[in-house]
Amino acid sequence: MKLKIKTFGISRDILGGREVELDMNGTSVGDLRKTLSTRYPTLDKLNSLFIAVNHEYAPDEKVLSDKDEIALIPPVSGG
Amino acid sequence: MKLKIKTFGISRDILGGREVELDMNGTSVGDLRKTLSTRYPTLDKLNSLFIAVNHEYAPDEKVLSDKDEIALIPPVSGG
Amino acid sequence: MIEITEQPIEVQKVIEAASLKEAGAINTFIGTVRNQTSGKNVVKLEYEAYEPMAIAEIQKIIDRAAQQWSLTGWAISHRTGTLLPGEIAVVVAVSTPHRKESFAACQFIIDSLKQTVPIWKKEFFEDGDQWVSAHP
Amino acid sequence: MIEITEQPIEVQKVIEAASLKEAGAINTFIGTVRNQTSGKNVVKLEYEAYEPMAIAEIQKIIDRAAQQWSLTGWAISHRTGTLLPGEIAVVVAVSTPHRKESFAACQFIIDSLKQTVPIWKKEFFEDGDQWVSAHP
Repeated sequence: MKLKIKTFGISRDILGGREVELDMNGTSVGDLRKTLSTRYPTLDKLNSLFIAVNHEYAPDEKVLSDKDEIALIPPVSGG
Repeated sequence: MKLKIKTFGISRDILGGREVELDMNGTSVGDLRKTLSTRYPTLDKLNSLFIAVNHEYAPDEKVLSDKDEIALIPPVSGG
Repeated sequence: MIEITEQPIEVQKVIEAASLKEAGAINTFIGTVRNQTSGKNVVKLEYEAYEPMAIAEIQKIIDRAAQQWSLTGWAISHRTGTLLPGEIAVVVAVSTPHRKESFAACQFIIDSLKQTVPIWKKEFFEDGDQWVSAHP
Repeated sequence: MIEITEQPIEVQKVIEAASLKEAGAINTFIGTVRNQTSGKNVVKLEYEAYEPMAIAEIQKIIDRAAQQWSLTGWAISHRTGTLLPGEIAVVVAVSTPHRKESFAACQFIIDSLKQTVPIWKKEFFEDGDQWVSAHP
């Protein structure tokens, strides 16, 4: 499945773009994690990495569609 | 000893004036308390009554002079 | 800054007086006149202060706070005279390097102020008035 | 009011947005850019937000706070873009009928905001830069 992924903070530096197209194996958020980890091993060094689907933190079981707005959420540091 | 006593809040209503002259028996804050209690028994109904001497809360043992600035401090309710 | 004033309090001025570049965190407490007290409509309040002693007592509270927390700045303004519902009676602003301290220090200051600083308020209702906390 | 803005935050406006006559107590937290972090001089910060999600997450925090405390009003403003030391990054203002609740609710909101809201800051020092909290 081909997905467009929004990136923020340090994940933008690692993926190299505000929105990155990714061809992934599988259909779930967990599958996306695996693809990302293989393609961008530096992501594993972060304190945490959440994946947001349609502006909500998504669990690994969540099934993705190519219409979803998907974003990488590295450790937040607002305030 | 003759003293001038500043009054605030409800103690002003009870003593009837911003500054009241009082002829007291004894010399200490504790003695002043007794004189006040005899002269103005309504003061005993307050939640608390402190006596300030020269802008400080004063203990009953403190000896007074007629040069001291003495004030009645009924329960405070600032803020 | 410690201020006891009959004029309306300017919150922005109090916050600025407490701010410092080294700060990072500023906590501000604003106490306003409520339009109700135990179900009765409040028409107005009257505050009076024993001013020199009130300032001395507030300074003691600040000194105690400064022993416990790293205050980089602080400012307290308390109004006296007649206040209507919605008006500001007191503003406490505290700046510290870190967030938690700013909350703890500000809360300590306002809690202590209410306990020891010689300021009194009288509440006026439609059917009478009373000195707050005077009686059991 | 929930606001994410590139413009300098006007504290007074945020406080007014949170105020209500029934309130009695307003607590405000202001987070500013410190001029030092672990002993290094901070030249500037850059904040970025995933805006629609940030607003949704702040709303969730407010909803949770409103379940625990009697919020009569609240307002949150977070700045994005380039900030210099001393500038305001975030303002949280909460009004409640009573004092203690205002402190508890405001602290809960800013603590939660720092944990869950998708906003990131990069610190720029004289000799480099880093995304805050990214790495162990």
